[in-house]
This record gives sequence, C-alpha cells and structure tokens, in this order.
Amino acid sequence: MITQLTHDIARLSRRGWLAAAAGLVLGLASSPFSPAKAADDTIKVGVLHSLSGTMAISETTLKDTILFLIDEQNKKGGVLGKKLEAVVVDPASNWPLFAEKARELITKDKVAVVFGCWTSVSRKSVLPVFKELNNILFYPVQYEGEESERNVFYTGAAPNQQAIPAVDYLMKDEKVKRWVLAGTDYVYPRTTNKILEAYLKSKGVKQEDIMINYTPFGHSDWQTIVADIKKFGSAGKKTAVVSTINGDANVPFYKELGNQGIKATDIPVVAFSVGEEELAGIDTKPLVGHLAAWNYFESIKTPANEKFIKDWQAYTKNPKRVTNDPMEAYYIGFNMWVKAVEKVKSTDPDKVIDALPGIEAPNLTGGVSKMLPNHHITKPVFIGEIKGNGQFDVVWKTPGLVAGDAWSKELEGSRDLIGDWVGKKCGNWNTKTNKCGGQGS
Amino acid sequence: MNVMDTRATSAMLYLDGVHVSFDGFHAINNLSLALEPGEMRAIIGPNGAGKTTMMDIITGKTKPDEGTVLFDGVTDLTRLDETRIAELGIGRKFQKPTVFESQTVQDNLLLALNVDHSVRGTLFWRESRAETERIQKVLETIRLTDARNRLAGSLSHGQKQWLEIGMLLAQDPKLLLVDEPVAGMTDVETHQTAELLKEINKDHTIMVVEHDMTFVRELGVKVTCLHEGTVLAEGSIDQVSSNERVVEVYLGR
Amino acid sequence: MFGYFLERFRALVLSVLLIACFALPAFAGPFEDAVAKFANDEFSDTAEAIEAVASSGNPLAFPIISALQEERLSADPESKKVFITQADGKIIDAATGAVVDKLPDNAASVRLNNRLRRTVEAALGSLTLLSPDPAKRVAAAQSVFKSHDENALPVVEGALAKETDKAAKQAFTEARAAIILFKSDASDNDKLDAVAVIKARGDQEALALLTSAGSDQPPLVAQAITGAISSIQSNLAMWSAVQNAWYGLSLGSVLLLAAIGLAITFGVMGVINMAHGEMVMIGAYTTFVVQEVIRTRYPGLFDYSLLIAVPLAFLVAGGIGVAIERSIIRFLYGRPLETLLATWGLSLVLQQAVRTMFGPTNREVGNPSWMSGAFELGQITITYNRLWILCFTLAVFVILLAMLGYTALGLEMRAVTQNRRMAASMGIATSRVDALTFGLGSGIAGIAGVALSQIDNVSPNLGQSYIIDSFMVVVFGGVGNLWGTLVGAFTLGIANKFLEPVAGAVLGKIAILVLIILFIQKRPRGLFALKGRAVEA
Amino acid sequence: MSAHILTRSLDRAATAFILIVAAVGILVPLSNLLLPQGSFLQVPTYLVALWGKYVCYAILALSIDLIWGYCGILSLGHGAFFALGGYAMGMYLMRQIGSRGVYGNPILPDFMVFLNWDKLPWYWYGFDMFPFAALMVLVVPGLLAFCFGWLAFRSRVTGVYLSIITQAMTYALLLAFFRNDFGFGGNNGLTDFKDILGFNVQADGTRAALFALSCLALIIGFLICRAIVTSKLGKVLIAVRDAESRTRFLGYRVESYKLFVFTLSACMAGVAGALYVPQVGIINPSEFAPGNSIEAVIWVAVGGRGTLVGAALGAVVVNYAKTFFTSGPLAPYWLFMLGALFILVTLLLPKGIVGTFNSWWEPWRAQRVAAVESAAREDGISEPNSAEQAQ
Repeated sequence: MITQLTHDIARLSRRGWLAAAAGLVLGLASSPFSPAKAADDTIKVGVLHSLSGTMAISETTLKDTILFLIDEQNKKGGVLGKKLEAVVVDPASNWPLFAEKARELITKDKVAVVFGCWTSVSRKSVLPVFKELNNILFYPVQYEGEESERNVFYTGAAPNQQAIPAVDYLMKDEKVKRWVLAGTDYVYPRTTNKILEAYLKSKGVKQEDIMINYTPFGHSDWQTIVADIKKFGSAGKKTAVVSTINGDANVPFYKELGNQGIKATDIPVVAFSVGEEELAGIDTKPLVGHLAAWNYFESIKTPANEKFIKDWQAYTKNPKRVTNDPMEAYYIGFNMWVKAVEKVKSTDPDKVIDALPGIEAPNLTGGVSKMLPNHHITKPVFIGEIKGNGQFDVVWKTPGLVAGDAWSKELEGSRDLIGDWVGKKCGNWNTKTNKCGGQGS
Repeated sequence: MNVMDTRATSAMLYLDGVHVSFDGFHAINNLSLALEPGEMRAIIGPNGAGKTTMMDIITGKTKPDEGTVLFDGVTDLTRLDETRIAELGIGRKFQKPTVFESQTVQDNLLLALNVDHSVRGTLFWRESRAETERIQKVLETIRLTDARNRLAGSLSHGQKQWLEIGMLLAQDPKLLLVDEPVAGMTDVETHQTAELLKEINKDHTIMVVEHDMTFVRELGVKVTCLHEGTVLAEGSIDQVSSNERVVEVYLGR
Repeated sequence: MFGYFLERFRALVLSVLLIACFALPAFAGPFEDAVAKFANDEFSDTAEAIEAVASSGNPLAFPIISALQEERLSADPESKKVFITQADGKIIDAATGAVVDKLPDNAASVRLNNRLRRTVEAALGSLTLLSPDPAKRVAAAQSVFKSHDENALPVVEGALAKETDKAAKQAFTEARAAIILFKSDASDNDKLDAVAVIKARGDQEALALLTSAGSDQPPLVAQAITGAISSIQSNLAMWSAVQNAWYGLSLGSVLLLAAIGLAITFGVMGVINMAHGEMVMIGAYTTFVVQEVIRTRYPGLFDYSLLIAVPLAFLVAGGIGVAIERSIIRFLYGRPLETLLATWGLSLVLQQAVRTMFGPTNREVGNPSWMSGAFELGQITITYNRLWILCFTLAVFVILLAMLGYTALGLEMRAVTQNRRMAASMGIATSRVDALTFGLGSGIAGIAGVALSQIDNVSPNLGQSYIIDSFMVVVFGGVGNLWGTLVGAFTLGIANKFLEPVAGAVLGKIAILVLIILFIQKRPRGLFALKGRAVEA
Repeated sequence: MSAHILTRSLDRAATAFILIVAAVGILVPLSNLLLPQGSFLQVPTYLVALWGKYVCYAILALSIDLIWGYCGILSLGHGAFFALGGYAMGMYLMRQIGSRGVYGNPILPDFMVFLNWDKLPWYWYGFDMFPFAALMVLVVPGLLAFCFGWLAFRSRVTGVYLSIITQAMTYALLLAFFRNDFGFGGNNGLTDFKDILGFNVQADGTRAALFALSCLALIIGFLICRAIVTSKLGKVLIAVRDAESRTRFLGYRVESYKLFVFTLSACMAGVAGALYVPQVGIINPSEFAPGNSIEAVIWVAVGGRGTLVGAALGAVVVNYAKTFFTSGPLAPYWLFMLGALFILVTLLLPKGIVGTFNSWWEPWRAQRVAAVESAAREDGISEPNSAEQAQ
C-alpha cells in the first residue's frame, strides 16, 4: 500500500515541482494579514484565551467574562464616545501560538489593550511581544509573582495576597503545626511552596514538620499520596495540606480524600487553585470544611456582587453559571483600564500605562482596589470553607486590603527588589544597591 | 562469526539434528540433510512439512532450538543473522515473489548486485560499466530486457518470479535457495524456469522447494521428501515417488 | 484562647451530663437566650451557644446539636428565632420544640467552620457515649480516644463497666487507655498497661497518640512508649508494602479497564485507534447524562445510576464505534499508520464536539453510596470505589474472554482476524464482523468511562490522559493476547506504585516509560507474543 | 565530497524549489528592511517572524519525510528532537542574557535564582559559547536518536511498535522537562531572550537574518535529503520500506541504514528547533507533547509523503491554515477543521497534495514525452522512466 503512495523523488514531474514550489510561495504571500483597516469609531480590545485544547476548561469562562464586561460598557456608551470591539483569537493551549496571536492582535488588529493568558508559561511567552510592540496586557490569574513588567498589569493575587494569609489563618485559628505542601510540578506551585517553606521556617516550623510533594500535570492516581498525607498527619500534631494542585488533577485528588475518609476537621486542605468553577465538577458533600483562599467568592453578599452575578447569568443565559476569582480580577482590571483611558482621553499605551498606577476601582466584595506602582493591585483576602452546594462560606478575611508584592519578601533572591514604574521606572529596583537591574553584582 | 578449525564436512550445506518448535508445535524435528557443492536438490513435501521453516533456519530468519547448520563445511549459520548469511553467499527466493515493487526492474537488480553494501558505499556509489554490463546480462538471462524500466510492481506474476531469480543471479551466491519458483506459472514458463535453473546450476549449488512434480521430474535431480519436519525419503525422483510412506502422506494414491 | 475555651466547655458538658443522668432539671430563660445566639451569624456566638445548649441538659440539646452538624439548623437573623428541620421534614422551633408551618423567608442555615465542627463532634461524642446504639458508642469512644479528655474518664469507665457489645468494649478500653496515658497523676503501672493496649491497636491513630504522649513521661513509661512506637512502625512498614500492592492492583485495574477495549481494536483487529480515549470519555459523559436525568426526575434511583449507565455507555460508545468503523476505518484496513492519523483527527473532532455540547468545564458525576467511603483491612484502607472498579474490571475481562471463546460472534471474530479470506469463503460476513468487533472494543471503552467517571474528571480531556498508558499496556502485554493485557496492566500498575514512594510520582512514571522502551527492545512483541510464521504473514 | 552526488540530486524541479526558497529567503528580508513601513510591498516584521516559524516547521517536516516517506519509519516522537535542538539553542540564548535578567545574576538564569539554585548545573557549562551550543544542537538530538535507534533497530522493532515507543520516548522527555529539578526551567521553559551573537533577537534586522538563515537551512536540508534519496542509498531505503526482510536477504545491514537516516533526520529536526527558538522567543516542554509530533506527521501526509517538496509544502499549508482559522469567528471550530483535515487527507488524498497532483499529471506528461523517452533510455538508472506509472 505504502509503495503506491510514495514515489521516487526523481520521478516527480518537473512541472509538478514548479507548481508545488509556486504553491509554497502563494501560501506565504496570500497571508491572512492583509493589514486590516482599523475602524475609527471603535476601540479594539484583544482577548487572548485558549478556546480549545487542555486550557479551554479554565480560559473559556474568562473570554466570556471580557465579552460580558465589554457588552456592559457599551451599554453605558462605551469609552471616549466610542464603542469597544472585542477581537477574539484562539491560541489553542499552545504556548508559542500565544506569542504569535499576541503579535497578530497588536500588529494586525491594532488593539488598544489585551486581556489574556492563564498559565504563567503563556504569559512568559507573550511578554517579549508586549515589550517589543509596547502594548498592554491585563493578566487576571493568581500567579507566583517574581515579575513586574511595564506592559503587564497583574490583577490576580500575588503570593502574599493568597498563600501567606491562608497559612497565617491555619496557624492562628486552626493551630496547625505540621504542613504538607502538595502541588503540581510547575513554576507556580514551586515558587509558592518555596515562599511558604521560607515563611513557615521563619515562624519556627521545623524541617521535619514540612512535607513537600509534587505530581505531574493531570495526575489521576492519588492513592499513594493521600495515604502519605494521612500517615504524615498522624504524628500527633495538627496537620494541614496546602494545595497548589493544578485544576484538572483536583477532582481525583478530592475524590480520593473523601473516599479515604480524610475530613476537614482532621486534616484541612487549603487550596489556591480551586474555585467555584472547579467545584462545579465535584460532589462537594464529602469535602465540606476544606478551604480555599481567594480574593473573591461568589457567595460574598454585597450589592455589587449580587448585581454582577445577576447580569452575568442573564448575559450567559444560564441561571446556574458560577462566578469566580479571576473573573473578579477582570472586573477590576477592565474598569481600571476604562478609568485610565478616560483620564488621559487616549488609548495610547504609553499614556495609559503611565496613568494606570494610582487608579482606583471598586471590587465586588465591598472595597476599592488600587493599582500600585508595581502594577499589582490591592485586594482583600478571604478564606472560604467548601459547602455542600459547591459554594464557599467565608470564615475569615483580612482586616483591610493587602497590597500585592511583585517580589516576595521571603525569598533570598528577591527580598531587596521592588517594582516601581512611577518613580523609579524600573520593575526590579534593588533597594540595597539603589540600582535598577536585580541583584546587580 | 564462527569459523571452525577444520572443515567438518565436504558438503556445501550440512544440517544435523535440527529441532525447532513454535509454542510446542515441532516444526522441524531432528532434520539432517547434506548438499554437496555444485549439487541441485529438490525438496518436496506436504504443507506444513517444514520446508519453508528449514529455509528460514538456513538463512538466519529463525534460530533452531538445537542442531547444527554448517555452510561450506566451516561456518555455523545458526549463530549469524540474515545479512551476514547473505554476505557469505546464500541467496534466497521467497515462496511469494518478493521484489521491490515501487522500483524499476533495473533498480531491483542493481540493489541485488554483490557489491559494497555499506551505508557509505551506497551513498557515494556511482554507476560503473562493469555493473551495467552485469545487469544487462542478467536481464537477458531472465528475458526482461524490454521491461527494464518498468516498475517491478507492474510485472506479471511469472515475470516477478523471474525477476526474483534474476536478483539471485545478480547477487551471485554460492548457494541458492529457491522456494516454489513455478507457482502460478504457465506450462511454458515452468519449462523455461526449469531450463534456467539447470543453466544456473552449472556454477551454483541450488536447493529448490517445489510442489509441481512435473517440474521436479524435469529438473532430474536428487529429491528429498520432508514430512513433519524430518526427512521421509531421499533419492531419485522415481525412488522417492515409489516410496510407500511418501505416497501415503504426500502424493496420494 | 480557643483551646482554653474548648477545655472548659468539655468539662462543663461532662459534669452536666453526669448530673443529667440522675435528674433533668428544667432551666427556661438561659436556654432560650443561648439558642437565640445561633441567629447572630458570628462563629464566636455560635460556639457559646453550643456550649450553653450542650450544658443545659435540655432534652432539645441533642436534636439541636445534631441538626447543627447536619446543617438542618436554621435561624432568622431578625426575629432571632432558630428552627430545626427534622429528618421527616417537620420544622420545630429549637427553643420551644413547638411545630412551625414553614421557615421564615429570611431564615438561613447556621454556618459552621472547622473549629465549630470539631466542637460539635466533641459535644456529640460526649452526648452519645451512653447512646443505646452500639455503633454510635464506638464512634463516641473513638472521638474520646482522639481527644483523650481527662474529664471523660468517669463516663468512659462507667460505660466500660456496663458494656456488653464486644466492639464497643474494645473501643472504650482503648479510649480509657488513651486518657490514662495523658493523665499526669496516673500510676506508672496503669500507664504501662495503657501503652500495651494502645500498642495492640497498632494503627496510625495509635502511633499518633503515642508520639504526642512521648514528652514528660516517667522514664519507665517513656521507654515503653518508645518500644511501642518502633514496634508499631515496623508493623506499619510491613503493611505499607501490602498497601502498595493493593494500590498497584487498583491502578492496574484502571489501566486494564482503559486498555482492554484497545486490546480488541488494536490487538485483535490491528486497528490503531487513537480515538479510543474519546470512547472512554463518551462513556463518562453518558454516565453524567444518566445521573442528570436521575437527579431531576427520579432522585430515588441515584444509587442505581451506574448500573443504568453501564449498558447505555456500552451502546452509545459501541454505536459510535460502529459508525466510525463503517465511515472511516474500513477504508483504511491494512494501513495501520494511516488509521492512526485518521483516528487522531477523529479524536480532536470528538473532543471539540463534546466541548461544544457540554462546555469545557468538568461535569459532576457523583459516587453512589455503595461506592463511597472506605473500610479497614488490617492496617490498610481500602476504598469502596477502587474495590468495585477492580471487581468490575475483572468481570468485564471474564465476560469478554467468554464472549470471544464461546459465542458465535466471538468465533467469527477470531476466524476473521486469523484468516479473512478463508472466513469470507466460509460464509462469514466479514465486514459485519469487523464493524461489530470495533463496536465491541469501543463499547468496552465506554464501560471503562463509566468506571473512570468515579475517580477522575469528567471533562473533554479525560480520554487524552489514558490513551498513551493504554497503548503502553497493550504493547507491553503483547498484541493480540487478552491475557497479556491483563498481566501487562497489573505489572505496570504495581511497578508504578512501588516506584512512586521511592522516586516520586513524576520520576516513577518516567522510569516506567523508559523500562517499557527497553523492554520492547528485548521482546519486540511484548510479554506474551505469538511466535512462528503466522506472525509475519 | 563527490560532486556527482550533488549533480545527481539536482534535477530541474529540485533546482526550481531551491531557487524559489532562496528567492523568498532573500526578498522577504530585503523587503522588510529596505522598503518603507506600510508600503504595499513591504513585508511587516510580524510576518517575517511568522513565516520564519513556518520555514522551521518545513525543515522538521522534511526530516520526517526522509525517514517516513523513504524508509517507512513513522516516528511519533520527532518533536522531541526538534525540542532538544531548541533547548540547546535556548540554553545559549539564556546564557547570553547575562546580568540583564530580572535578578541581575550574571551566571544563573532567572528561574534558577528564584528556585534558590546556588550554582549552574554541569550540563549548562559551555552553552555560553555559540560554537559549543551549535554543536550541541546537532549532537544532543543526534545522540539520542543514535542510542534509541541503535537499540530499536537492532532488535527489529518496526512499524506500529516503533511508532508507539517513539511516542513513549517523547512523553517521557515531556515529563522530565516539566520537572523543575531537571534544571531547564520546568513548565515555563526558557524565555525572555535578549541577544543572539550580540544582535538583539527582537530587532528587525536580526529577525530578517534569522529568516534568511532558516531558508538557507531549508535549502541545505533539502539538498542533503535529495542527495540521499537520489543515491543508491535512497534506493536501499525504499527497498527497506517496501520489503525489509528481502533487503536483509540481499545482504544489506538494514539496521545501519535505518540508524543512519534516523540519526541524520534527528539532527535536521534539531537544527529546525534551534532556528525556531530565537524566532518564536520561547522553548518549553509542551514542544515534547506527543500531539505536536503527530501533527508534524500530518503536515507530511497532507503535502505528500516521499516527495520532500510535499512535506515542506504541507508544513506551510497546515500551519497557515492554523494561523488563519485560530483568529476571528471561526476560532472555536479550529479543532474540528484540523481533525477533519486529518481524516479527509488519509481517506481521500492518501498521496497528499504533491503525490495526487503527480498522479494526475504524470500520465498526461508521459504521453507527451514518450518520444523523448527512447533517447533517454540509456542513462535510465539515474533518470527512471515513469511511463508505466499510471495507476
């Protein structure tokens, strides 16, 4: 069979070669990027989220969120008298494709701002593009920190806005003495656990009371690890699990926890990547009492939140559609961008970037968040316990808003660094040497 | 490779006490056989008698469980792989004609030529007059001169059989193993094949496996009848075909 | 602060309880005030309310606290009234016990956090030490074993003296030992006896208790404790090997289940079906749909949802399999590598189709009650869902073997795979057999999806995570041999689980892959390879 | 090198292909750099980067076609060699960042600093020197392919089995590179590059040069493949593909042949990866994903396997389609289209674009050139006749 399919190269017709080569050239030449005429009466907003592939599970909702926010804004008359127009692309969970699509959005579609990315690697992949082409990226997901870039605004939580308060809560209110740091083996859990390990040690926790465990993406067989946690937890000290396990692996993890009978009253699990959306796929009854730390929960009762949920469910025509923390991060970020644009009366990225620090926008939990010079924002931190209906019950919150640290104070390499795009115009200002450019030498 | 100190036998091919079994089925059972240099031997036997398996053993495709297979009196073939055995000078024609169907007749012969077979050799190979002449000669012998530029896959069944014999000639081995060369041939072609084999036999030792008794008779050589993996009878065609057991298990009454 | 509060509260509960055994004095005002505190929606008030209610001796105390635990206690923040929704749906006023028609509109269930949940458990534990139900007494004794609260000692000893149930007696003995071990004024001899009792229990709880009791004990006792700890530890180490073996079997059964359909389509038919994982996914989504229908229409049938889903998943996935065979695969027989590419394309289409239909997020598939929870076997925990999956897998395997061996279709399948032309000339409709064989393989993948929905995500990506593992199992076991698949799956499962504690999950998996690659070099056709000339044909 | 190999491999069609690629490789960068921005004929920089990516994919496709189209080895793990080449280049680029990283550490890459690595792991030594890194681009994939092939081909793992273990290989590497302990940046991989050989990787000039270099690499790769497939070695490869054991019985050491092309192909894939990384700006473990390797095989199938030029064409066409369909309203349906493409090509276009084109074209041409044929007969070995090819 194969023999018929292939031919000796030399037997190829010469014209065939020419035609094929011509085809190659045509393929290159007739690109989709015949420079689009940017309509003058709209402001284009890029939406860079995977709609297919493995990350679609998380990112699709954020695409809908931005479309929803744009829709709401247009109902109010748009921005600067112009309607907003969303340009949606699908980077298909493929990291290099993120860079390619970002380039396309900025160069071809001439968008004024891009809302996008979920994973750290996708953000890292588009970073050089945003720097080179000087545009704005709003990034809505909690991440590992250690970054402050001029073109990026981080509206998700930095580690000090999620991990550290959660650990504080467990130490103070639950008297936890022994810690399991369980995570998926990638940068966010690695960094978060590094920070937490340093933080716990500074609080006098001994090395033997910390167990660190990493699993591959999409790990589905948790028997051994859950048994290990159980064993670790039976040393006579109150034990808790701090989970940075990535989305997909959580369902089998919690199912195994429930089945092996680890109750929240014995060994509570506090998670940083499990929100309303993830819980929608699990029967939460055996998980009641396990915790999550976020800057927003759907169950928080404020007028703004109730309106947001109602409008969102009406927009998606799905009365059961849940909301979650990254959505709120977009809500804040989007409104900040709108305010900044209206302040400088321009969508020019340079002007908007300079205008953004200091801009305040209400969050959905009753406070007002502020964009900081390091391009992170102030947020409240909530600890929620899982309820039987797949929602969270807030059991603790920080007294005020917590300012996001771009650089962790717990890590040796970044202790002296700060990001300051207002005064110092530098993302990695060293406060010891008073120089821009990291630790220097 | 494994070369013994002295020639253990004068035979070109010497099988002694060979056993092989697949999952408990004894395909070859205490088989012993000797082929003298320059001899042509016809092997007959019913289906499943172990004819093809025997060829597999000689060419290194199957390793026997026990027994000795000596080539040229000195080389133990059971230790070598197909390539090494082919290099020693044993050529094989398969039961089902196996030629390189997507290449031309000429290229098939070119590939079979007994020249440098290393990767380097073939990469930097260039056509030489001597090779062209060899190919020309083989093409004439197998009567495919006019079809030299046709794809082997487009040949008729009989032509493919011949091409494969031609490839054996180009390979110029000391010993030719020919498995059912006339299957699917017309009477005329069968006759021509017999003539061809006799011609080849002038400088080569040949072992022919064949069902066609007319063809075997026409070859007029010593015949060995295999049954259940062992030699049932050996001798001239008349002796064998009159053997009681052979008649019973193979030829039928 | 909290710990102090808990101690004080426990003392109160127990002392009151002791009094309550003799007489039930009726307090009126303070009890109602206490109950009203539940309506304040403050954790500290709730805690005080629990304390007050539990110590009140009021007959409503037990119903209130157990309702609180089961989230049946609701409160109206304005009128400060608190209500219990009873198991039979009747609603009573918690303060008075009077029946009410319905809950006020703004009544919300009283919230708990983990701290309160523990308080509630402790309160209920103390309240149920004398329960008439032996199972409840065991549970109560075990909660005392964990809390080893000195104040409970008189009740435990009293209960122990009267106890007739064997399990409960054992539990009380252990609870008593735990208390004595922590009691500062207990004699050395008592403590040594206690250590012996706890050592005999020999599980992780015992180890935890002994470890935390290790400090400031008399030297003799400390020595005994150290001995007991090391004895329990070595015992547990032995059990952990058994545990690993069980985990391995369990993982092996999952691998087998995922791979067995592939063993048919790939092993028997030679079709490399990269969309096999998607058949598993379709089975899982079938389970989801079945459960949705049951949840909305026939909630009583929920425990049977999987039994209903199994045949349906087989039919749905099998039907799709037949459709795929008829529309794509039959044109590609004899071109295995192209089948691979086409079915890979198909898998992308199926994934995206499911994503479009059901949305990209995980769907909830619940565990029926008989698949929830775990039981202890010696010192290992066996979860019911894993156990059932193992049994289910073996059942599927046996049925499949029987089917191939003894039914007409099985005979025809084997005939067609061994010699298609001969089978055709014997009057077997080979194309029908092909379609049915592929349908069978796909249908079994669908069944696997039902089982996997119990332990894994039900998302469009479900199939992807199993496809490579499935191929490894089939190739490792030897193509065309169901027994090979069985042995392959369990070997890989067990090897993986013994490697995981040593090397970690990631390295363990890499090691397994490398071992398979090396193994294939040694035996290019797998563990149970067919030999002989037929293989080459 | 013998000149005859080159002359033999360059028939007019191959020459035409090379000329076209060369023209693209020269004109596109020139247009990008010399013409005024926004002019009709100016190729914008983002297109240069995008097309550069396509050209790298074309080299990868070429390397797959060499082993699959001509030798019948279907590797579902070729993305691994591509990624390894990419990592070797990425490590060089990473070292070039020097103290310009966010932490300003002159030796350690950023990801090592924030994970508290105190010194550079030994396997990072030498990557600050371009010649060493360039050598590693060839050596690392080549060595892996050699070891893997040496084991697999010697024990005669063929067909589907080989495909599946190549998949296992790339999957194992995927998991390994995901591990942060491995020292290659884990899931984030290597990114945020600054300089290559002292030139800013984001400068238009560098991009243009990289594009031209990729085209040059495509031409060289194409020439090497052509030289192989038109030599007697090429005939042996096809013989191995069509009847492996027959080839053995003719006295060819099949495993050496397979090992040779497999290793060569891996080196080519490595070069493609190395050129890809500075143009795309990131290399991370997802390049090892088995799906990527399968997709690359599809490019070859779409273009027409065993045609070389088809493989390059297929890579460009499929990736162009991907670029086109992942934007705009069609975005959610992209996977439907990719999947359907896989199915339709295998069902309806089993010879791919170029192969199908030829099978329509050849019979017609055959008649036309029949007269010329007889004259060409005598040198038939190097110029086989295709008159009988009508199928």
